[in-house]
Amino acid sequence: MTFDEKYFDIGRLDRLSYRDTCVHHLDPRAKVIATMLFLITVISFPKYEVVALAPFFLFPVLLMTLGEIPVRFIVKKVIAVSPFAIFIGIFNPFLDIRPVAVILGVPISGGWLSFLSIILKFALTVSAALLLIATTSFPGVCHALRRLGFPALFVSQLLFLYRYLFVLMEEAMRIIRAREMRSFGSRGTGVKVFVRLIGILFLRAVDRAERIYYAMLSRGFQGDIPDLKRSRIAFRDLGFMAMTIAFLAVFRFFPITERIGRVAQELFR
Amino acid sequence: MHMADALLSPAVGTTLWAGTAAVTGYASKKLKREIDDRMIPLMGVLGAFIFAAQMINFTIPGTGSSGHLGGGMILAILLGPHAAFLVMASVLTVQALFFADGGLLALGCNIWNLGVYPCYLVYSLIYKPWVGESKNPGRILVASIMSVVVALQLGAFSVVMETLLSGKSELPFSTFVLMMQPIHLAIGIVEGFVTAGVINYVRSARPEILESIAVSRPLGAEVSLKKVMMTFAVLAVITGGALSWFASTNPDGLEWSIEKVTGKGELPEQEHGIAAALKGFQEKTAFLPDYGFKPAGSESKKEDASPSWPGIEAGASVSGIIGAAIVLGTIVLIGMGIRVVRRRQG
Amino acid sequence: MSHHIVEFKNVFFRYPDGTEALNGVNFRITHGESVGVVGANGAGKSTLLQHMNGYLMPTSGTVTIGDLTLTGKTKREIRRKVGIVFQNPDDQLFMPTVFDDVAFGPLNLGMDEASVRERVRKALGMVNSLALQDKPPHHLSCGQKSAVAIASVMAMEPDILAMDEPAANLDPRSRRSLITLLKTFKHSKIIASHDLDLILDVCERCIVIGSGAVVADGPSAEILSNKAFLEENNLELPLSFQGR
Amino acid sequence: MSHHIVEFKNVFFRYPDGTEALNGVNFRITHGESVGVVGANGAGKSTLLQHMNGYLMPTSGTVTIGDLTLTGKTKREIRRKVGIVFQNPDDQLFMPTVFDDVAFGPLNLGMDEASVRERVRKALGMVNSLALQDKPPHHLSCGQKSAVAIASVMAMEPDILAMDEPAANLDPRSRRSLITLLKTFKHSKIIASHDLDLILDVCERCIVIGSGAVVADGPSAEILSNKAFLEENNLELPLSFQGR
Ligand SMILES: Nc1ncnc2c1ncn2[C@@H]1O[C@H](COP(=O)(O)OP(=O)(O)OP(=O)(O)O)[C@@H](O)[C@H]1O
Ligand SMILES: Nc1ncnc2c1ncn2[C@@H]1O[C@H](COP(=O)(O)OP(=O)(O)OP(=O)(O)O)[C@@H](O)[C@H]1O
Ligand SMILES: [Mg+2]
Ligand SMILES: [Mg+2]
Repeated sequence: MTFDEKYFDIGRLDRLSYRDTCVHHLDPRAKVIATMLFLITVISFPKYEVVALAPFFLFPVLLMTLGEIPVRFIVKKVIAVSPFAIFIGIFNPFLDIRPVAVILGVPISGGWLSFLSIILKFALTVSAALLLIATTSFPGVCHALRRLGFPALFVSQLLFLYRYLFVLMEEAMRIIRAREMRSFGSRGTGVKVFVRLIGILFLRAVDRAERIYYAMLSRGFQGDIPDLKRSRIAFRDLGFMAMTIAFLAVFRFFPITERIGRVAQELFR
Repeated sequence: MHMADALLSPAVGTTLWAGTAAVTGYASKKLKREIDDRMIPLMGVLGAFIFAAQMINFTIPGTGSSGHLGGGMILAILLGPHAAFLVMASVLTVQALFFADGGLLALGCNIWNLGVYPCYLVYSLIYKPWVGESKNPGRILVASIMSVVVALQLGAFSVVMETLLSGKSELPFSTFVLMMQPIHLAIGIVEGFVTAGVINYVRSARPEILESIAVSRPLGAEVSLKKVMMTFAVLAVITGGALSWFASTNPDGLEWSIEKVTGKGELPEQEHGIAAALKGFQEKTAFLPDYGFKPAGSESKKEDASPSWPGIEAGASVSGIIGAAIVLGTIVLIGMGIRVVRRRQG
Repeated sequence: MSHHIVEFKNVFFRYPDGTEALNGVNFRITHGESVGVVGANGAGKSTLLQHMNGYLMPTSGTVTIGDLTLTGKTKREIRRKVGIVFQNPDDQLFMPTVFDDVAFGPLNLGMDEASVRERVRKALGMVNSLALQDKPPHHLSCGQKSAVAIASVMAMEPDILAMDEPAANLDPRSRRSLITLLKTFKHSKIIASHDLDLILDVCERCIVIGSGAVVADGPSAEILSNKAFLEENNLELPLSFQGR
Repeated sequence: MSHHIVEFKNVFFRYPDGTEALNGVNFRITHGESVGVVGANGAGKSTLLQHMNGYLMPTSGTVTIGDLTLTGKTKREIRRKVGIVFQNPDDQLFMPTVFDDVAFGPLNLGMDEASVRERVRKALGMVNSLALQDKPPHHLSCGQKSAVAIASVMAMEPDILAMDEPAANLDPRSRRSLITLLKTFKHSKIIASHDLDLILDVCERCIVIGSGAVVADGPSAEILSNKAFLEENNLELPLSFQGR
């Protein structure tokens, strides 16, 4: 991914989080907890499990459609970050070649199953994380973390990081462009200039932090970032949590998918 | 080398989460007591800086895609260990959330690998003792390279261990290590150069800035080796304890991969414990070609398999595949249905 | 009301790198006055403004705000009285949403939730930006950011308002509404700008800075129409005087 | 000399986040023309300028510079012809001293040392900043930075000069000398600015952008004196027309 694409990507994700849908209106805490439970549930399936993972796609699909998040955007992002997991997983089919099942006469090795399982888990976990941001907004997640007991210092720092992420990335982007404009071919883009560039960016970041600190002081800052409590857990948040937990529990502990398959098979026999 | 959720088992994931949460709490507490207010925006902005810098990373050939411009080391040198750790933790959090780099469960691992090692361990044990108050560029260069290399090696090794302990990958220990360590050696050397370059550049261009940061960093010097070692010992005990607790309640693949790590490098023969049971079970199922066509209702079978491998029976059967297809189809239909209804309303 | 007085007495300031940015600045601004600060690039305008609430402390000389002389101890109190709008709005909008940002000051003043909301509403209303309140600042345009930065300072209801180059980057209409807004602000205000037409519109008094010292101080209409004098100081007649 | 022509044909541009910044821009600038681009905040001026040397590539439509159509392949060559001065001078100055910064471009063009020095001297002289050459950019005032940023682009002797808000932080005299400088620059130039008086002084032709499209294109004197039309587009009469 190029710099611009990366930058615009987070900008886009961020903009999505300011939409106005029922999913966006849920309390951030409920969404954070639900997402964490979802992740743990998905991850807890053993390594050869494939079929039982299918129903879990309902969670991201519901968030995506009810939250009006473009499917293609999420899919593209999931694919963009997949290399590491695929790279590690792709060895399984070659290393674990014991057949564990024969389907319609074709033997299937354990390696392929576990690889497929990694891919499915990957798609589920990554899309869940992206959807958390896309439906909650970064500040929302931060406030949730704060309320869930994360240290205040860590959270306010995270908020500053988020705020200046965009400013500094834009700054970096413009510096790169300026360098590009006056570099021809590979001249001027070596490590030496690169180090200077990083150095300049660093100095500016420090200067900026100083000015921000002044701005904070001039508005009465005394060491604590104040916080207006703006959200309360409502009935619908509890409902959302309860439904998520029930859904996760049912599909984690009962092989429903397979049973559906059997019933279908019976019907068509 | 961000760890990914999909490669993790819950035991490993939650243990490292607990570990990093503990360190985060510790760092916040340390800073809160002694912090200068001006550190709060500084930390946030420098976190954003690390991001921006990592994105420029692409211009250096040979460092791979997801840049990690020795972020941890630069910050530790400039801000001191506690602040640097918090900044790294938030950088990685943003990465997990916005780029899905890693993932939320793997965040614990990633903060541990890329935050704890450089900021606490390597900074206190290598960089600080070596460089001290010295302003000698040569010394800074050598120390930076050493530090970044060691930190990355530790991080890479941890990725190997975390993956193997989770038991989702079949990669033998030795192969995996040989894959990870040398790449990170190369990356480390480049990053070490850049780290030293930036530190030296900043030192020469604006010495007053470094000093003003250093002034608001009374604790940089105060971190003693003893304390660091103690903290690590305590964390190691906690981690070990938690891991073994998880291992005993939910041995999913753990002992099997430990055996793999310590024993033979090639495909291991799994002869005992859960692994053996599993193998027997697989053999039973694998050579029954018409297994999938058995009528439904084998309730009892599912029951006895469920504690450790609830799904293996379903895992490869034809009915499982049919079921999955129906379920996925339904989900897609639900999704499209909602879209259509939405569009009508809108 | 002595607390709206600003007085610089023989103020010198040297940057750590040795640049002598202020070389004996003297002036006194009384309650309700509106003063323009003009001068060449590098004359020391921004440096001067940053002394007004102790971001920079004089190397020698004294700065008095109301009854308080600026020292390390009085800084905090002085900062409540003087609201500064910096040149770059990005430095000033540091909270994740516009609402949070504007609320930051009032919350730090220890106000209760309802009054904070009221203040925020009022301040954003002043700059016609109520609709932006849930947006994150990084999704605003340059001009919108400037407006919100002004609101975030106004929400503190400062006794004295200081602004550094507030109209740079605004389109002509936004600039015009800023001028209208500034005219309605009744407390003391100090505006540093190269936009002499804006100074002429908003400030009845004008201080000309040259090489870190006050070169002229008097009614804007008079100073800003003295062509020869202005040209000596790297300035020129306001464009509206130049005609075509 | 066809190589100084700039042509936009039905150029659309959408930022990856979905903002439609340009919606079918059409114009043609011939050799030696000097064109002002004006419009409200967020109208799309900066976006348009960034198409001139391929920092942004049109989503659809074509941009032609001289004989070359802008594509991934011709970008590099086009960048030699078109020099852009950005809105924020800080983004443009990334080397440790003013001299190094101005020398950066010529050095990358492969010139020998003596000619580089000559170029730097000439470029800095043009903006009256020779005295600053050993200073680090971060110790300059805003206006000084703008001047140096202009010099760093001038040192490359571009065929076509594009400037985004060049006068924003300049003091009136530096602004005036910039105007003089621009008048002496004989090649094609395109200037985006909110400073309508500057446009009127420097550019005989003026393009008004509104919501990413050309709303008017014609002689500056004519367009910039049409009060009703200007006000529709968030602009107003140049100050020198407004009088007192
Ligand atoms: N951080 C700094 N370190 C050293 N010198 C500085 C610093 N900031 C400004 N200066 C110098 O101090 C002098 C006054 O600068 P100042 O920023 O106050 O000028 P200004 O009147 O605001 O100019 P402008 O109109 O360009 O904004 C200039 O010579 C400038 O180079
Ligand atoms: N990086 C970006 N990502 C998304 N949208 C952008 C980006 N940059 C600009 N825009 C949007 O594109 C539109 C045109 O912006 P542009 O910067 O070209 O305006 P402008 O005419 O230069 O305004 P100004 O006078 O304030 O400089 C605006 O709506 C702006 O919000
Ligand atoms: Mg200034
Ligand atoms: Mg612009």
